[in-house]
Amino acid sequence: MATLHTKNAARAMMAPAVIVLLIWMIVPLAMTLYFSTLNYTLYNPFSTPFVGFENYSYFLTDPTFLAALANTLILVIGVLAITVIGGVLIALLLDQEFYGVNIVRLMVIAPFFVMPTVAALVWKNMMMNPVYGVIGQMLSAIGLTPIDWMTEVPLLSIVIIVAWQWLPFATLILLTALQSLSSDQKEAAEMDGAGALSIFWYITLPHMSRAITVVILIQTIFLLSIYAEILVTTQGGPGAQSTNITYLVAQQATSYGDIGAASAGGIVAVILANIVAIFLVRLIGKNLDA
Amino acid sequence: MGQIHLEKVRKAFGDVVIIPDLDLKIEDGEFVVFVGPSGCGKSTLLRLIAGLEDVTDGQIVIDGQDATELPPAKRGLAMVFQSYALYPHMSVRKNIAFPLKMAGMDKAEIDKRVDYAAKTLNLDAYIDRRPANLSGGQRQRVAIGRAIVREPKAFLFDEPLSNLDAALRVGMRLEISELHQRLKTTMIYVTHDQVEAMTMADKIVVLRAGNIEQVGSPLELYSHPRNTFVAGFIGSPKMNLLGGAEAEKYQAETIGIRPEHVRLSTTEGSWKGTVKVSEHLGSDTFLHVESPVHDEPLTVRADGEFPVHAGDVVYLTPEEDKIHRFDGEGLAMKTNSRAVA
Amino acid sequence: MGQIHLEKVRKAFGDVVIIPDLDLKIEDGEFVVFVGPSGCGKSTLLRLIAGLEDVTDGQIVIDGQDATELPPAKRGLAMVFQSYALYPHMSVRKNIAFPLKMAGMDKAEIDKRVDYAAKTLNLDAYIDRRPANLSGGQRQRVAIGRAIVREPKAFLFDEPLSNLDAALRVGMRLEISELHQRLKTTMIYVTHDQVEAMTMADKIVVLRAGNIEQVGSPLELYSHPRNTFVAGFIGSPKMNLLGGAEAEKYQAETIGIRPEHVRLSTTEGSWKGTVKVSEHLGSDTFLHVESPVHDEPLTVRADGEFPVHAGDVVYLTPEEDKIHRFDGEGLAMKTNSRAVA
Amino acid sequence: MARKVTTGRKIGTTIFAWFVGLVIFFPILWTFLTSFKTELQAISIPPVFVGFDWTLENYRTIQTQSNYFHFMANSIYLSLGSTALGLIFAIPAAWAMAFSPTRRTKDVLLWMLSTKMLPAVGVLIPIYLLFVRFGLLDSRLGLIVVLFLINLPILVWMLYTYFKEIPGEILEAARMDGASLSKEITQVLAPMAVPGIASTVLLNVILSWNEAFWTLNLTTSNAAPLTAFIASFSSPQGNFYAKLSAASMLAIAPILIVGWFSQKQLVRGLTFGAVK
Amino acid sequence: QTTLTIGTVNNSDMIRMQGLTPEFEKQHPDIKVNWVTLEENILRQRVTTDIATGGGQFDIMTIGTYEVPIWAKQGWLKPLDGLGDNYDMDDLIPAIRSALSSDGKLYAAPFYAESVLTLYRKDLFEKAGLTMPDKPTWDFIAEAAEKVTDKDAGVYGICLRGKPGWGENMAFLGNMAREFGANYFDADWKPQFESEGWKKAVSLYVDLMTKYGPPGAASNGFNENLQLFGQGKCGMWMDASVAASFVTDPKQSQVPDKVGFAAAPCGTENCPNDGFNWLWAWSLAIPDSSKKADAAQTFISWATSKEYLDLVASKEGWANVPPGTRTSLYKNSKYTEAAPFADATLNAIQHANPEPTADKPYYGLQFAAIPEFQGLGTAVGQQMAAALSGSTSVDQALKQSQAIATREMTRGGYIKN
Ligand SMILES: Nc1ncnc2c1ncn2[C@@H]1O[C@H](COP(=O)(O)OP(=O)(O)OP(=O)(O)O)[C@@H](O)[C@H]1O
Ligand SMILES: Nc1ncnc2c1ncn2[C@@H]1O[C@H](COP(=O)(O)OP(=O)(O)OP(=O)(O)O)[C@@H](O)[C@H]1O
Ligand SMILES: [Mg+2]
Ligand SMILES: [Mg+2]
Repeated sequence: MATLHTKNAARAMMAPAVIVLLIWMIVPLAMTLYFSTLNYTLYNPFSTPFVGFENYSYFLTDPTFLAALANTLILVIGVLAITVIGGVLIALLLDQEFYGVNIVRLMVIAPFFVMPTVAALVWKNMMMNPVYGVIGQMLSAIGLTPIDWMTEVPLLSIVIIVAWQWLPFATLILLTALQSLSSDQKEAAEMDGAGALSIFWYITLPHMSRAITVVILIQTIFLLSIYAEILVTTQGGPGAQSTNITYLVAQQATSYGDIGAASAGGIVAVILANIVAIFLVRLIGKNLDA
Repeated sequence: MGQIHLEKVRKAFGDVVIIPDLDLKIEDGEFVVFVGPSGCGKSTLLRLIAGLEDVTDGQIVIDGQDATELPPAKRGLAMVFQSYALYPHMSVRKNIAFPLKMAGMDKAEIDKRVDYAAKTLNLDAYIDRRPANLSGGQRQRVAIGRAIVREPKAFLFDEPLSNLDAALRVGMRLEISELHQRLKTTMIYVTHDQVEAMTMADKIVVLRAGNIEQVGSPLELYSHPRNTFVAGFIGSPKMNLLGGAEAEKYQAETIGIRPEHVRLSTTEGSWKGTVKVSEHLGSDTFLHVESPVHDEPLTVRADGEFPVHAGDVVYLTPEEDKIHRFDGEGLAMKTNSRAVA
Repeated sequence: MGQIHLEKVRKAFGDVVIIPDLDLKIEDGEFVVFVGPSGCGKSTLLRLIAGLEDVTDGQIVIDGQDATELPPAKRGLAMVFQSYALYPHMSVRKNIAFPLKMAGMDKAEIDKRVDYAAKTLNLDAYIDRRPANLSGGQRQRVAIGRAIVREPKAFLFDEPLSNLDAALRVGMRLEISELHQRLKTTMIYVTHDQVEAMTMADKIVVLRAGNIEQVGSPLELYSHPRNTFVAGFIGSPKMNLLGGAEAEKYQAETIGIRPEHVRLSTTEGSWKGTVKVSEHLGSDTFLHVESPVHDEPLTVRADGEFPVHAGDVVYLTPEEDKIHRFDGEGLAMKTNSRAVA
Repeated sequence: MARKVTTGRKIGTTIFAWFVGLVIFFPILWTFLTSFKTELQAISIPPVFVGFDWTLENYRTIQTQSNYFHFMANSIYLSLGSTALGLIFAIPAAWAMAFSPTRRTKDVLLWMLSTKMLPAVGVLIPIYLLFVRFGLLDSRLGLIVVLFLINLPILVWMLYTYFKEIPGEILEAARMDGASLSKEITQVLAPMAVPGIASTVLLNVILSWNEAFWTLNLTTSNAAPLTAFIASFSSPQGNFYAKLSAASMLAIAPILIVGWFSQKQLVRGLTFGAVK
Repeated sequence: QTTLTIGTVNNSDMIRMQGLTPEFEKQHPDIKVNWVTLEENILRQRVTTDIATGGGQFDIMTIGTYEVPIWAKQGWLKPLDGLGDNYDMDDLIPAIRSALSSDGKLYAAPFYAESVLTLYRKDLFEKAGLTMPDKPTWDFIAEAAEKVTDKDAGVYGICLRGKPGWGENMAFLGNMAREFGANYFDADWKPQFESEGWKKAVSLYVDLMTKYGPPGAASNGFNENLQLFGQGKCGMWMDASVAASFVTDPKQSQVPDKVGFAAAPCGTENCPNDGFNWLWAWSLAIPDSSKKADAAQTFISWATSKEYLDLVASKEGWANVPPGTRTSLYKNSKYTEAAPFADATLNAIQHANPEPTADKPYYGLQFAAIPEFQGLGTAVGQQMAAALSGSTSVDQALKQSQAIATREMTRGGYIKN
């Protein structure tokens, strides 16, 4: 597979994708970097004096910045935990023999097709509303006080909504992984005297580790930039309890109209994302030989 | 101990009967080889014994105790899979230790046994590697290691060498034979390799479509095949089976003569023929000879180099006393009577 | 035409030199087999000839024309891959027609050629099936069909039979040999199967670590191995190689004797030994005998059944004129002189 | 496969699995039911499940208020357009990565994925300004390009992992058979990878369909897809649960149905080479 | 033919207007109207981005009294000087007209306007033996809230906005703080959140809502409260005057005939504007970038005219005409009969005066018409919601708010240091 000819061809074939992505990354990034040094607000776009690092110090000293950072991590980790653990369990369930397995499968994967905004609207209004929401009404029906999700546990609410959307994704990948486990290995373990739990722990779970890594990688990419769900439900509040970095940046742009600060925030977010990326690459390096 | 008796064992997948009523006694310490064409039920039978499949009917008795309903783990058998089924995420040590860990054995004892097994199988040097970093032969040994640490009542092997290359296969074959001599544990071994079956077995079980065609020692099967199926199946290259006039000479429906039991000459003999293909291995020469006595070419083996080539005329003389006679149903006939001709 | 000359061909992957300076002349119409241990560079060499890899240095001359820089498609060679590399989404017909279509041949001519190839290879019945619905042997034939329709200058085969089971392998081996006899096209064939190499080749090229150890006809290699490596590599079971006192008797550093060239007796002979393992195939008996003359067991073959078993004492007598002598560098020595003793 | 599952156990599993499935599916089911209620029934306490007067009123209202089919057509254009464009770029790139890998292939792949980590809002204004400059605002073309770019990394990765499964020997065989590079890709690789490409297409269509940031910010009406449609029903003044439900159902129904019908494909492709 | 693209919020009056466009197109066959209806937040984000970057996507934008002065000052809006002779600009309620004008030129035409009202349940008041005064005080409200509350029956004494946002809870709280005599900023643009008035207002608000409010009040906005009130779960509700038409509509409400209307409550002796500290008008404006300004003016003229009111009345009944923009509407007996809340609404709007005063440097009542207010107000709103949900104390929330606001105002260059 490796003559000079094919190597050159390969380079040429890769070039278009790499180039467009490079442009897509560099042009806005350069503009963002440039804007991040200007005092540029949407309400006065004509006078944009150069202010150096002021936007950065403004963004980084934002009293909600640290909270947003923490929330971002909680959001990502929380959703990952729910989807991976839930995904494994549901995958195990779907791998069993039972009546209507196909229908249950369809029901389980359905949330994956729902737009994030719709998911957030439906959950916020029809599930989690303390008075009209189904959850609230069910709690009332059994004599409990309904939880006011969006104010009492705003971050958890968002984690739940996002996890609901991503659970099918995790489930599908993990199910495929599960089904690809050779029956030989399970049988060998059975012959070796392992019970169902031991088989799961020593054989099945390690077998799925690669799939789990992929789930983590892909989801992290999407979870770092959660925005619509927050906008629709809590708008980052109460206080900054459910503000993540992305939302914080968005707020600079949309509610303050402060493009300078938003750009600085964007750059900060890119740096943070890259730190996460490096971490992820470390994590998956051995598990994902590309 | 490792006595395994199958009594009227029957296995059907849905409506398809794979094994119809099979009886088989395997005595303690025997090396039993199952052979048979692909799909005849060898693996299924092994899996029934292991407990990885339920029998549809009948009983499996291990050491005098009914094991039909026992789960695999409780039968005290160890299995070596064709794919080896090593645990890819565990080191060699952990792989071998796994059954012991599952049995709840204490750490020190496990280590002792694993080390011993590893030494026996020459695996010490690789003990911390993962299976992915081992060669085929080494993997095979790990699979065996995992089986022997448990000191099982019997070993079950399902075509354990079929994934190895020819040279390695010879080596591993000898290793398994030696292992059997050393451990004296019952072994049940599935293969479709002639040489393995002949060289390793104390007892060969020839299966066809779930039925036992013949059970016996390798040489018994070689010298006295019970029917044409076994005759054709055991021995390589295959026995030449002739019908028609030649068979009638021997008052049989079919006669069989092995390639190594035909004398070759370029000048004279019973059957005249033309060489279609000649294969010169140095140590042997195989000739595929077209002859009026049979519509398919006859295979003949000569020791050493026999310098004939495609198109040459040769004469073949079967060794009279090595001729096998079969009746209309393909069953072997008692004595090898001389040709009347 | 199909003359292929490799001149000072060198191949390195990065810093690792796989093939250091190799010269080889393959004449038109020859059936050349490359053998050698795994990883020695057989496939690499074949791929260099095919143009699927660039040479690091040197020239590949096909029919007198420098092809070193030509892309695979322009070299006029056809390759049959180990995995067959059939196009799974195309029918047998389309698979075979593909190279012709790529060459821009017109429809009618393509059909004619494909039909002819399919008939030749007995593929007519499957012509509209997809590869997935074919057996291993049939797939193999399709791969060959795809190669022959192009009427290439030479065929390249990379272990084409290694994915088939033993029985099928024998059949396909014969088919390829016949094909060669019929087409008389140059064929280069990679294998690690002794029997294939010996039976099919006009000329065997033995490779070790990218170097040619010996080139010659199968019987030449069998009878006159140039060195201990070739001696040990050609022939199955392997030649016994002995050093020390026994070798000195023959004024050599090492002597070699093939298992089939040792006479066996239970009563008398040159070397006394104990049977370690005995393998009774019916047609042959292989003994692994431990003897003071050598620290590893000696392998001996007896024709037919030789009724000894592990632990029995046997006597071995090498056939004097079949003894190979090697010097300190492992090179064969001219004449087989008698033992002095 | 090996041994029998007892009927009792199977029934137990069935009940439990259905329960889990229904819990997960419930929000969608509830939305579906609500979309057929009147506004007052939609917020009635206790909630009614099926015993209400099913009405199509909400759907009718929605259709008179905004032209659903216009939005849907745009969603289709955008998701298919960006996917088609994506394939044109991704297939060659994935071919190169899978069949002529270098030491940097993995880095390039991860770099591509990392471009997806840019927070979109951070670059909204730059992109908006560029769109103004090039007159791409509210044009399908502009959005197709943006959606194509944001999904390209995923596309390349999926195809790459899929192509890697295809034995290189087959492509070499094609090369020996005289196929040019473009024939090698279009006549051998692509047809063989059809299942993989199909699932890639499917995932990309879903992601594009559901993309709600750029589609909202860069369109006005001509190119506005269903995400904009939903934005006009998400919390108007007054009671809106029933109408919101109906609009939600309309927005997700096409992709949900497509997804359900082709879930096998989706599952196969989604694994991103996670499963060997 | 000209096609106008109109960006608008998805409020019911606008949707009704959208439904009536064919009438307009019939009258003006050369003009086609293309509606872009979006949820309020998204619309605001879209139009702001568009107008600030000169995107030119819209010919008419629906904006409020907050944006008009700011955008007019930037020169982003076209003055509406071609509305036609029949338009009768003098008929616009003066407070509204002044809120939408800059330097005497009208920059946006009001489509509907609102102030704040106290809505209450007459039946529950009767049962509790209470009478709602014309001008209630917060003391009375607190007392009434306590008496009306009956949590077992699912009735909460008072419903107020809690959802964070400058146009959500801050609209109400800004208003309430003013009723206690406090502003957002002092004459030097120093934020005033730690002043007495704010403390009193917010403490009372949190206190009332915790004791007598519905669950989840911190996420209740206009709609949630409307639902609650419509289902008879609220004793009182102070909110935008448009609420009146919804709660009296039998299709949307289960208590259409049990609602009473009163002025917004007062916290201090002489509260400014008689407590009516809220003025909002959704208005139609033309961005300077529009190339179809003439057609756009034609449309605006139609949509905000008296004739349009008649048209709605003829199709949907008088109760449904967009309120609060024209004096003549409130002189129309057909309207006042059909809309029991008409007087209260007019009264509220007429009393709301958004002009700057000596101690209030900004334009606007429940908001300050400066660009920074949107972000600042929302951030402060988040603090208030946090206080309401109990995750922080009122003092702490106000202190935080003060800090946030000071930071923003300093960055905006209002506060010099
Ligand atoms: N789970 C199953 N369900 C249905 N049929 C099965 C199942 N397992 C095996 N069979 C069938 O039973 C028959 C015997 O299969 P088995 O694997 O035992 O053959 P085998 O002798 O091991 O063949 P091979 O030499 O190819 O391994 C085959 O026809 C096979 O198709
Ligand atoms: N693309 C490559 N990059 C680096 N090393 C390679 C590459 N391809 C082959 N090699 C190395 O070159 C050597 C020769 O490989 P080759 O495949 O030619 O061996 P072979 O003789 O065909 O072996 P086998 O009998 O196992 O097929 C091996 O050591 C192999 O690891
Ligand atoms: Mg089998
Ligand atoms: Mg090779």
